[in-house]
Amino acid sequence: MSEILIKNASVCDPAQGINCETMDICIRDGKIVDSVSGNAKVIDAEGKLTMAGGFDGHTHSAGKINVGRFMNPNDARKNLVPGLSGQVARTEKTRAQVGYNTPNTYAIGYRYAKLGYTTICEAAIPLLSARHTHEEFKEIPILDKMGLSLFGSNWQVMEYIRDKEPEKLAAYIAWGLKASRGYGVKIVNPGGGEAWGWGKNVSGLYDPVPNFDVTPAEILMGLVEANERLQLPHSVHVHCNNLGKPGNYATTIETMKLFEKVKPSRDRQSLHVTHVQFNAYAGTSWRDFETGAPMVSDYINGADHLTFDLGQVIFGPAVTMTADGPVEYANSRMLHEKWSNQDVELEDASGVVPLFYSPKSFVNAVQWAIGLELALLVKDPWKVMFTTDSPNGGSFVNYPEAFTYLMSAKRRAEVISGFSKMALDRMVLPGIDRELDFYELAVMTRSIQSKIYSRPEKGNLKVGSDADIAIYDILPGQIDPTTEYEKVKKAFSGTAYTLKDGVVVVKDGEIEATPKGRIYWVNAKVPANIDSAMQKDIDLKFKKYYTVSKSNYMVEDMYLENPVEIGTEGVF
Amino acid sequence: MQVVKLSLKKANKIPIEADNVNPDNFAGKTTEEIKAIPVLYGNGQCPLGDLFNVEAEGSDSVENTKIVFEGDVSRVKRIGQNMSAGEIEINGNVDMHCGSGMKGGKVVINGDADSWLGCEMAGGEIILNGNASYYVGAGYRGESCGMRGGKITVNGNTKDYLGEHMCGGEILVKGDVGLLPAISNNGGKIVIEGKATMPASEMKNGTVIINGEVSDLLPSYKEEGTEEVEGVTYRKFVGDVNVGGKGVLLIK
Amino acid sequence: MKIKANLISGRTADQGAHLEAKTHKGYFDACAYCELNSADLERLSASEGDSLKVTTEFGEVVVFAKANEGNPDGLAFIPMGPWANAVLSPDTHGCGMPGFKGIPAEIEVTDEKPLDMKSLMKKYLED
Amino acid sequence: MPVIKDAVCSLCGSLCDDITVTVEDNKITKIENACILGHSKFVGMFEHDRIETPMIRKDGELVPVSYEEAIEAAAKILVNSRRTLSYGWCSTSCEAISGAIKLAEETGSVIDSTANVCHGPSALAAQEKGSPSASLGVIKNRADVIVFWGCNPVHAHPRHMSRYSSFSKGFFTEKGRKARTMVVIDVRKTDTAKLADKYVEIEQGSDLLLITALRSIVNGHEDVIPETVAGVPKAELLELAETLKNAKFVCIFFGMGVTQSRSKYKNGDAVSSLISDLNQHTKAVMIGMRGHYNVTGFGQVATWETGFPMAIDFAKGYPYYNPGETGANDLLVREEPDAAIIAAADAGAHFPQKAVRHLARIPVIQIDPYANPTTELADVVIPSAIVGIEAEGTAYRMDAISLRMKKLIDSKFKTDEEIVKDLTTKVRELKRGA
Repeated sequence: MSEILIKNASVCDPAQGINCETMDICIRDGKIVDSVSGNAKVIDAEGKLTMAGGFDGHTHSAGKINVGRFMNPNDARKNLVPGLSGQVARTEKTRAQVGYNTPNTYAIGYRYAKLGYTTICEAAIPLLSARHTHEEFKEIPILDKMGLSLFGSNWQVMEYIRDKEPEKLAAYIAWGLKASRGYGVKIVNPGGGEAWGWGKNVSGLYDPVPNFDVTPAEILMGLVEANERLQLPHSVHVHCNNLGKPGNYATTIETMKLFEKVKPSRDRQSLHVTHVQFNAYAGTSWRDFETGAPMVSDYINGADHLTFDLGQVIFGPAVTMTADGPVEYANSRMLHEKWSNQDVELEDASGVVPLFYSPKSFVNAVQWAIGLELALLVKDPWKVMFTTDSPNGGSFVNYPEAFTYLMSAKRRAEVISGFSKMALDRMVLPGIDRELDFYELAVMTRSIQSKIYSRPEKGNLKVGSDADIAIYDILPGQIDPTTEYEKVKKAFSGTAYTLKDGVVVVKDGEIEATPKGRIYWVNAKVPANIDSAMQKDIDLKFKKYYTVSKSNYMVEDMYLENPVEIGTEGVF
Repeated sequence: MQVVKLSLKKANKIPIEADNVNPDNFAGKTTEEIKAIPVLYGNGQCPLGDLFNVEAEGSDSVENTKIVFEGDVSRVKRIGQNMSAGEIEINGNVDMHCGSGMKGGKVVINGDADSWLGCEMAGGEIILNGNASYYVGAGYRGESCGMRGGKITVNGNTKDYLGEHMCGGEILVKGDVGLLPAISNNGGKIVIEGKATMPASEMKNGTVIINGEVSDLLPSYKEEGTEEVEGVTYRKFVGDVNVGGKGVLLIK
Repeated sequence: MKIKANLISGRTADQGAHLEAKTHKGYFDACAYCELNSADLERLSASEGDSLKVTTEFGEVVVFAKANEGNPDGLAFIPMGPWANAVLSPDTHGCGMPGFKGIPAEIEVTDEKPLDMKSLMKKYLED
Repeated sequence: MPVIKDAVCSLCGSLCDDITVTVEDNKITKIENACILGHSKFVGMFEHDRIETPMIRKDGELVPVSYEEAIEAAAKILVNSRRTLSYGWCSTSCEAISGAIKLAEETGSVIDSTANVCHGPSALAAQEKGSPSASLGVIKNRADVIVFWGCNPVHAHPRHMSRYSSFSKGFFTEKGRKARTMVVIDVRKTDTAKLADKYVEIEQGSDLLLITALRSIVNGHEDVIPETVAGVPKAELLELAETLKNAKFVCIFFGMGVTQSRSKYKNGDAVSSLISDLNQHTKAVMIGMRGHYNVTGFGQVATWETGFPMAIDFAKGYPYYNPGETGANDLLVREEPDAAIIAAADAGAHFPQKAVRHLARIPVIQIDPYANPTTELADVVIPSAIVGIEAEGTAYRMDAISLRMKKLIDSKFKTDEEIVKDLTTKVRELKRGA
């Protein structure tokens, strides 16, 4: 039995409505408890902001990121955020580290932990190469992990939707999650991945997918039906059509509206829209490009069925990586950048392109503003998950920098002062004076994730929750984040303590211990007769079209370290 | 003026990484202090003085510091890396990455240089009185910009990929070069007195002048008449058409 | 009679099938030969099975002659393996890859016999 | 009599996973679906020269010792080395590779894979231009124009054409070979070329000229093309470019003819650009024909663990990468290493003479199931179980799809994974002692 007493912490825990109150936290065997014995190890947290461990709900940290590493060996030496990037020699406690946007697996674990983050959700697992994602998960120390499996251009999915077989579709989703050991349903540019199989794209929700006679809207509605039928812990997680195109805000709102009538099967949103920054563009071309954030925010303020995340841009080098194959090809041609592509048979596409966000580029400046506008114009922080879609908008190691933008209008004005007039004319950010407080920041970085992913033991400090705790050397009330943003950045860049399951993993910004995290995956129950009917269909797919055997397709148990199987009951 | 003389105590096969060996790091230091500067030798560090005889005379600013290598240092890498001023003279062959990332000052090599001479150089001057190997004035793996300023003069020959990804500065080669000089470059000027093969592939911008024989001119250049440079008439090629290039390739 | 040739190396099915049987004669048979087209063999006055000495800037090796009509004139092919490597280029061209293809070579008929794998390697150990 | 289905063939980068294996008395007696190479691997293994016991060279001769003695001798070599080269790790599992990388990190070694002499330039090419690719099933289901450039699958990947490419049938390619155009570009008429609809013979070493010409044509600049390029008449080039542009889906498979010939990685770099250009007209991708069954896996594991796919130098304690400087042959030719581990690959057979001569001069530790030329040079020889037959583990197909290799029969030999682990433990022990 191991016990820890965190004394006199300045606790900020929105899940319990606690806003920076001084209190003790008791830990026993990795869980938060009511009280501990006198033998408990004491951590003095007086004067320190204490929150639940951060939870990055949408990050590219395992699988596709390896393509990014592979094609960008020059990223290894980039040290743009000292202490959280670049080359670091091995020590007795830690493996060697490299990288900035595409760090090696060890660096990902250490650096998230230094930021006080303890859980991540990989945003895209192609079913066929899921084993690879899990192999990388295994080498990411400290963090708990989960991943979202891609279903948006999957042949079997599209056929079941076209043939109106909702039960088999649900059975297939359940099987796909099991095969890939995924946690939820990710839909990227629905139908676009299949169109990209022929070098094309779909243009919107009602543009039929070539050869499959379904529309993106039908794919979305089919998959959300299956998602709710299976009572999955997470809602569908949607990367909208037309990403990265001027004028796409309309598609985004249209997509959100599609879900208004969907009844969620659990106490959570029925739709999560991801990296909305990339999907909130107005204008008709890059010439008259401008922010669409006000329109999108207006809609979200009046809706209560959805959540979203930002995809905030960070100036400097980034690496875009997405299952949206056509978008990456377009990026590479427009920016004259190197381009990797990986179409996945019968399932999806993907691409990787490095780029550079420059404050001197009016497009990049407006993109930067849009992310912040979304965060600040949407009134209820319980709808907003903070992300940079790392490393698409920028590397996660810049989160502390981004927090200062959210918390300080003065800081934003400083950045904005470097923009061109053209950029300023295309954004509304300069007119926004809202400044988030620590409580709202905690909502966006840990509390909402608990709710969005139905993980009640995460993202809060309730008795019974996992003792994943971040203690920052900063005291709300003693400092003013609207002016002392450098202190905010410093405190969030390296915790005084990070605890993972009650183990001190970071102390004074340095790695103390590197325990292995868990893997969460969902096993949704489906009636045997429906399952076996579905299996017959996919057997045919394997026989005729896949190049791997079905028996070699499923990710085996040995790839999951500390697996946590989340069972759900399908409703048929 | 401060002059520091270095000579290897013993010839080595395992390379020494001398990225600490430059005027910036030596200026104002005594012989003993210089001997204590750590260098990497294989997988371990050791003081410079364990591997080199060191003799420092005088004490002065970086600008007025000169480092002289006596004898072969063909397994000492990164001499003069990132130097900002002062001078390095090498009387012998030198290993890879000499003058890499240098920003100012001067490096004179009286011998041959191994690959990546003046790689990612931003300023200053390198004079090589011998032959160079691969990637003179090039960039690091995956980077889109190599040499961006300064001047490299090679009085002998070089091998392949001269000035790869060059974005600025000037390279002059008195002898022949190997395959693909000026590949993927995006600025700067390269003059080759001798022979070259497949020059200026994917050049976006910049000027390449070749006085010697050119083999295997790539089928991605438009011939656009002639141009006269310093009294010499050259055939003028513009390209590379496949990257919408505005580079100018002048061939005798 | 000597001819000048452009030497390349590469995989063959037979070489691949003996990857894990390199001590066997089958491997020797699969790798210790040089393919030329019959016109080139004729110029050498060599028949299949004759010993050929292949000499390059980097060494020399004795292998058997083999005809392959797919080869254009002056192109010599030796399957990848220790025999080919006795004469291929160690220069890694700044990118790590030795010269396994496109090596200028001289080829002539010889009375010497190709060394078996162990004898070839022994030479390196003794030198 | 156990019959194991869907076994993964651990020979070439095609990693066929539909092999049926019959095992009798811990011996493989029958194998179905495998090609000649796979057959040799699975059935031939009982005739091949296994290394029967760990050995240490004493007075010029390899003499049998125990695993413990061999591991200790190997560990001593590593601890006393200032620059160890760890090479190979491609005919083994990702789990063993991961262990080897950890060992290299702890000992400040340089670790490199067989990509050094194979598709290393393809990685360098991807680092210039990216790697526009697809899984093999995409080709099977969609490609109507298939180009084999500088590769000879009939010999090197015998089932490739029937499972994944020319002869396979898929969703949009029901007619199989009949509805596909097969182009072969090579310097000699190989057995693969004999099956092609269009064979383009080029002058050896002039691949880059040809690729550049194709790009110029595809990009609308045919006026800059001279009458012949790379020995190919302009008319033929125009026709080839038309074939590519008018395709519904093009895949260029490329091999060592592209990676090893004159312009090395700049060839792959240009193919990548050609693919990008072709996508203005059609859909096109490229796939490297990887040799060792898990050389792709080495690249994957090394990339996520160190940031780099090969040629990783840990001398500084963190990974540094620069093929041309830190590649296995770069080091050996410069006579840098003072010790080497050669595992699951055969440097003795596949490196140029000059590199092999340096190996002959330094202490060499070999880890391999089979005796081969490297054994002749080795000072410590540690036999291992055959991965994919006697040991399980992960491998990556040439298109970066990972598969779980099965253990089919029992073995008295330690696995690569165990050997690396033991060696690491011993190294730590010796270091602590020192």
